[in-house]
Amino acid sequence: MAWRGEIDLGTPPAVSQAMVTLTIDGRRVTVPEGTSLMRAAALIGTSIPKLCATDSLEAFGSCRLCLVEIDGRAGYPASCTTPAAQGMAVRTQTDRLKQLRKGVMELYISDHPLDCLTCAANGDCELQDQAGAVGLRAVRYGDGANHLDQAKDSSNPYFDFDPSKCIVCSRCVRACDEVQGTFALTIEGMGFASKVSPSQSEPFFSSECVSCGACVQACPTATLIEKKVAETGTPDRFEVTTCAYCGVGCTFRAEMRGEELVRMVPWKEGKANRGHSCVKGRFAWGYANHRERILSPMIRASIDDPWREVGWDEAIAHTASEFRRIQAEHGKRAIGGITSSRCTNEETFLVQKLVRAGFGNNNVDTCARVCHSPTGYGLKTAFGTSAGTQDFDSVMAADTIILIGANPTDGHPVFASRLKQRLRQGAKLIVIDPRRIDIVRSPHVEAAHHLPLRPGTNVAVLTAVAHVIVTEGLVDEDFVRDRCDRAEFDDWAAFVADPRHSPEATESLTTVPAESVRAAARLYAKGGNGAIYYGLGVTEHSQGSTTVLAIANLAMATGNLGRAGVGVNPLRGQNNVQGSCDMGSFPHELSGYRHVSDDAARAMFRALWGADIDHEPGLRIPNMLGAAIDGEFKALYIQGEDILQSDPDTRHVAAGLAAMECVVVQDLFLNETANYAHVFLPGSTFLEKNGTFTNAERRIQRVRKVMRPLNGLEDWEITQKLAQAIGYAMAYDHPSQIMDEIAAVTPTFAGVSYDRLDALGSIQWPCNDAAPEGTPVMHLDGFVRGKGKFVRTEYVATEERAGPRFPLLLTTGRILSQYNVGAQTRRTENSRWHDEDRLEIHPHDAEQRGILDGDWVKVASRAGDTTLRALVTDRVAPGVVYTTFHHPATQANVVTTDNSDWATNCPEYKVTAVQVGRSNGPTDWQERYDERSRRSRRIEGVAAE
Amino acid sequence: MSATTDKLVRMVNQIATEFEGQQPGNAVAATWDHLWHFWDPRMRDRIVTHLDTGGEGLSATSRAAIARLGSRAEPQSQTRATEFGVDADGNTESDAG
Amino acid sequence: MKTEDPRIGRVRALAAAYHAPDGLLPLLHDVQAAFGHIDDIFVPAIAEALNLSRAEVHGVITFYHDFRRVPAGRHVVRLCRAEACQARGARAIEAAAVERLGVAMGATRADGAVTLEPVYCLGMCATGPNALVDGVPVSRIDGARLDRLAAEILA
Amino acid sequence: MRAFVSRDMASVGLGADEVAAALIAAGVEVVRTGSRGLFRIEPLVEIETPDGRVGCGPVAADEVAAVIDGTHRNRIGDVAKLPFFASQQRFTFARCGIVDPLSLADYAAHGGWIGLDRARRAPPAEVVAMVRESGLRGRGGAGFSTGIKWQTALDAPGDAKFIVCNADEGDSGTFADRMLMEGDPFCLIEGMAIAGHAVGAARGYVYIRSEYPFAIETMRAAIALAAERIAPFALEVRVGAGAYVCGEETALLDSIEGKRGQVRAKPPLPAIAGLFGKPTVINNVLTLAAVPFILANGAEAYAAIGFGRSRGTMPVQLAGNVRNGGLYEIGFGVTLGELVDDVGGGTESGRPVRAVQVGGPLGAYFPASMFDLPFDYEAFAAAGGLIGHAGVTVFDDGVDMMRMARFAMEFCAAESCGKCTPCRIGSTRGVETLDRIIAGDRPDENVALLRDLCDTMRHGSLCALGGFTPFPVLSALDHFGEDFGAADIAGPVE
Repeated sequence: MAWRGEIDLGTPPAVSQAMVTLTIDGRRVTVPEGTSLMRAAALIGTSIPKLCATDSLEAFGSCRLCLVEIDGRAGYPASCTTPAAQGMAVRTQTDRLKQLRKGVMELYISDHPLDCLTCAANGDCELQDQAGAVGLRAVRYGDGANHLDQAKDSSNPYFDFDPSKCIVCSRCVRACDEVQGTFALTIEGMGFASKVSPSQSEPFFSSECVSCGACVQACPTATLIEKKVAETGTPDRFEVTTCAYCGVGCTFRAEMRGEELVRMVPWKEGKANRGHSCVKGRFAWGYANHRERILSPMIRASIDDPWREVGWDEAIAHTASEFRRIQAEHGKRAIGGITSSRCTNEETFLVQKLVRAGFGNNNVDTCARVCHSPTGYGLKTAFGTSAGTQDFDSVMAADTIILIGANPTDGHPVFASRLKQRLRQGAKLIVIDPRRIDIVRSPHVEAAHHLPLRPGTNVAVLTAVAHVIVTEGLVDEDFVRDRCDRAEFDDWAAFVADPRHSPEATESLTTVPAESVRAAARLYAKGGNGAIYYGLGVTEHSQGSTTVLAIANLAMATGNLGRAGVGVNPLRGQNNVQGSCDMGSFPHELSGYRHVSDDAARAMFRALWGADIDHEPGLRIPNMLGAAIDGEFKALYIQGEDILQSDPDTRHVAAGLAAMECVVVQDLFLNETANYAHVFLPGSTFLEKNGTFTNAERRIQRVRKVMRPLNGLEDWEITQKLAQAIGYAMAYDHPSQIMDEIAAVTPTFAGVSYDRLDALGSIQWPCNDAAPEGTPVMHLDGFVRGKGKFVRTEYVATEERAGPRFPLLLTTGRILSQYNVGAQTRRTENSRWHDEDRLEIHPHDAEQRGILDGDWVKVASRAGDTTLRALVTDRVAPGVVYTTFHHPATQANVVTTDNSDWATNCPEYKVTAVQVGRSNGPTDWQERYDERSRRSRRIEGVAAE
Repeated sequence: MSATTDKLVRMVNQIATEFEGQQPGNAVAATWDHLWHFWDPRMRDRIVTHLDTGGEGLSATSRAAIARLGSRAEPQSQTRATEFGVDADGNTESDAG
Repeated sequence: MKTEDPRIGRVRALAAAYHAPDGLLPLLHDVQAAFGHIDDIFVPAIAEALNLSRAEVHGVITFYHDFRRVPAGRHVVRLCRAEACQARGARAIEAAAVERLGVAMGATRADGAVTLEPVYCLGMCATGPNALVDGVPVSRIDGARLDRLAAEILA
Repeated sequence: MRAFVSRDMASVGLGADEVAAALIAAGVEVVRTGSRGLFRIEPLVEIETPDGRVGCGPVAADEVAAVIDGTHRNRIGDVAKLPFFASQQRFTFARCGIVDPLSLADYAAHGGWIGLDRARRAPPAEVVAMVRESGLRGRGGAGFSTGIKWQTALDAPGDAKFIVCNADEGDSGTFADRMLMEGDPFCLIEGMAIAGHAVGAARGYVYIRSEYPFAIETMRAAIALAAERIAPFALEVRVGAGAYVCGEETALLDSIEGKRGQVRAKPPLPAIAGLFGKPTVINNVLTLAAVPFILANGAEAYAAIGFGRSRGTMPVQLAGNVRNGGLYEIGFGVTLGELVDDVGGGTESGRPVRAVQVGGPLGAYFPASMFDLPFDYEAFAAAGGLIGHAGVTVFDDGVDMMRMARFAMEFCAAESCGKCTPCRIGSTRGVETLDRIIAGDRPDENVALLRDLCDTMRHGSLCALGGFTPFPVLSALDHFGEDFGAADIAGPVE
């Protein structure tokens, strides 16, 4: 689409339903009450000059350019801060107004460099535009005091801050406050000396700034501008696409000059991010042309040999022949595939189709296994559908928010910003997390209750909350009567009412004060709209599914379902983990959630796909590796996943992979799993493909190709070639055709097509005849599938118990700047914020072991050990330690055990009994591993780095 | 006992314990239903063989459930998580987990 | 961890009396009263106590004339510069004060003896030229009174 | 023997503490009061005698003996009979200078709390009606009807409401707020308690500028003493930090909220969404201090005095080069000339009066030719000026009006909050342009530029600081063109 700036209506939309009618320059216009005159004028094509106003921020009224005249009112009110009123007669263009605007602009330009032609914002600067619009022809003030000598701050890797061009409109400060909620910017000083100041006049990089880019987007001049724009010049076209990082699913305008991506700017019409972004989506897309990216296929006979670059045909043919050989020698079920939660719906669908129809077995699984599979199991059991019940907008109508097992300011930053907005409006927050995560207390936000529970005791805490709700008569009787299964509720109510589930009885186990549990329960039950948001801190436990059931119980018992502001909301980790599940990536079910044992379903797919479908469930990832060790599983096609780094019990994964004869990795870089691969097929980034992602609120959004794939093929094309090579015909020309097939077999996708996605911008499934435009909030007037079901949630302690040998409990998580295994973000400037994983340890535990902040420490569990540097902090409770797994060097998952969720085998990352002690450097396992991966990355003819 | 079998024993005991908590008196049927719907044939065969060769380490509920698994009959669904059929109005459950 | 400046602990103690953001100005007045100025290193503790960002606290400190980020002289003379005092000869007194006290307006003497600052009106507009000398009002300032003042301050 | 000596900051500046100490040393019981408000006779000592108080002033510390034995050269007798005081109508300042500011008994004995008790017996709407009928308008300078403001706050929904007293009296030439807070603090407290009852506010703040240490100390003590009497209404003092702009009501609210004192855009009006976003009544000290009289004596008694739409009395402050500088509370309608020449007695220097600035640093300069102007909001506005906080600053013929015009821009540049462009950048450009005129650099061009700049500031600025700075600048240019030496200086004041 040809480049054009987004229309800026100047002020946010009014919320009122009442309408008012007025005339502007003689033309009638009707707008909601409370709409500014500026916005009303813009809606009928009259753009009143403005500089401090922009429709993502509240009206501020400081530049004074937008003055208008109103009949019957003295003076020249600012149109941005004057709401439209019934019968007003407004004039936006009079001689007096022209004179005043010229006077204001003359003052602006008297303190502004006149270097437009060489300025980074040349052609894309509101000051430049408005100077033209008001017809400024001279500045008569001569050389007076000015800010032209201000030093430029280039400390942030992605954008420059040049105060000499600042017009002190405060849009940056307000964006940081109102949109992002970090309050990292202020105006220092007063009067003429006023100056934008990060924190205490520090360089942006070392200030409180989290580099979300909102200020750069809000800045009307070149003061805050992307370095890439300064380098390349302004963009000339754009495509709207969806970010490939977390499950929020922010949509962006990818702005390009020719084929070169210049910048990613959040798309205002994006319904998930509403025009906001975080450092990853906004800036960390440079990995697409990072030097370590592999662009041509490679094969090797043994994983000890160096790689050999080959052409696509040879690589595909070699892979196909190996797969056929192995199936011939070891049976049809000796090979399988893993779909990626970071590839598109279309690509995931194709991989599981290749396995079921091409390989003829059901050995396909997805990394969703390792994050939210308990969500699917739990919500399907309770509500009949297994996805989050609300849309992200819904948080703005919540009065009480429970956040359990999630750290949104790091893991889902744009959602966190909207949550903080709501909290600043007065909503109450309850945080249930072993760590004092940032949102418990950060500027202008403070949790009403923080329940710092012992890791692994979620079920006990939530059952205690349920105990309070039932025994203190806080149940929403009407909701339960009308919409839930009565018998099951009565059974459940009796169960939780048992004194052994009381907060007092469980306090010694959970370490959470009973009174806090009671207060939190009362607030959630009676504090207005109650919404529960949860993440991997709920699912990645041995009772992950049970915890999801407990959450569902609370929502049903208090009637917090079926309207805006409430609900059970899984914060899914990756950009398409929801989609990869919807596409049927699990071994036991076909796409459309039909169990493989269902003869009718298999008949339908045989007719559609022209191939017999195995009637038995396939192997899950942990069981594929187990079978490989047992010599029964020989080949694996892995698309866009690095199971060696992301899956638990790394030694077991390594052993499993090493036992296979043909491991095929399709990814952007030689990841850790590729150390054990025989074929490497270079993948394409989200910038180089068409497709769709489905975010955590079930919103299907388009990914649009911005540039030709550097590796030559989009990922779905690779899978298609592989299918053809093993003799299974696939002939798609464009992903839209794949989506049409998905819609045909997936009831909740029935109404989805690329045309409709382009028309509506995005669709939240289910989208079918009953809901042609999708379903923002589910279960509106009743549960989709019959009644809500209550399930008893008995606490069962995990086998991972702290004991004399392993006295501390390790839990894991994420940090803002890095993403998942860091494959992408480590290859961008983001590493300057977080270049190594650190072990957070409480001062008491550190002191006991003679550990100082920054020391090298060894973390050992019954599964293995690794070393990393300590970070002494009281953010974690005594007895609890914490780390992230973004950097392969630390191999955090060597330590995590093979414990997992009873229902879905989702690994228990969040609880591992460990011992921590001083260490003098990497363990020998790490050294052997580093040596091994260095040797494994050798490519014939390419100098090793 | 191979590592894999040991892992399967721990898995089935974990499932059995959970259903003893969730559905007292119906844990055997629920465990059987779960294994039938979610385990791969090799895993099912391996655990049945293990039961036939003494079933070391298996809990009582696990033993009863695996016994039924061996009978190759198809279990009645004991929880909505194992209901995969299409209901009257063409809607299927979505199991995005 | 390098040891923390002991004054920061005392700032935290002062801050404990305030909980919400509207406690910022009262707290800054308390801190300046206790230490004579508000050192940049106090800002994190102040921000933490009121759950504000360091940027917000810095923005407030640098906005108001009263708050100093560096210590003042041993004595502080705030000479009124407003119209009523000008009508009674304040301009001449200001020039004389600069000369007698040996310090520019708005600055602190090199030896730290005195800080001379303008103030716009002390509310004694019929008996100027006026000044606040270490918080004590001094009116009808003339050459003689300035001499006595300089003698006391520079003794 | 009992003597009364003022503890007012201006009196102390003139040596009142030393006089009091000397009296005490001489065995006299000394009661410290506020100031009566005529600074020529301070430090004033009033000795209590069977037939009333006998005043002597000004008195030096070493002359107390003469005061005690009645032979002091500056013996006045009954101070109240001085023409300066006799011709006043002290509705608000009746007790100031007479009572011990921190004596609840003194306050009650002089008519204190009658207004509050009467108000609390009446429904809130009735109290608001009385204030409206009294014709009381904002004494801070805006002149907005106090009754209507209170009615808006009473009608506005809100789970909490606030009463805020604007005691940031930063205008040069004004000290009435300071005098009242130091001399009769319970009067202000009573007025705020009445306002609290009238609009349903349980909490009030008094925002006092940091340049008034005495007023801060006295108000805090008085609030503590009166806490029980005004409960459940609760008051708290908040101290400013040297920013003149915080005299603007919304900047003041931001300052109380712990923020930079930047001016908010309106709407919303503070009466609807003010402090912490709740309905808030913001009034000046003098406005709130006038309320007890109205409730005690009825709206008609207050409305009977005045001129045109300006009802009731205005505590005028005579300042600068004036013989009888001080506090002169009088009904509206008195002329500027009567105030400066008759009441003020002309200049202290004995030189002829050349210019008078009314309304502080943002007020216009008036030449003697305009002394027939009656003290009335509308009349002053029509004459291109404003009453403001009723500070009247007198200059003799030694004044250089071009320098005063420059000072107006300099003051605006020093105190601009920096939010809006016309004031942030305009004030600095104004000083630079006037410097060019002073240096004789292209005076015609630069005077024309100055007028354009004033037009941009006057109509573009977000608040009165940038918006009214053109009043002193243009009035100096138009009424005292001779000081500017420029040929073409004519031009109306808009």
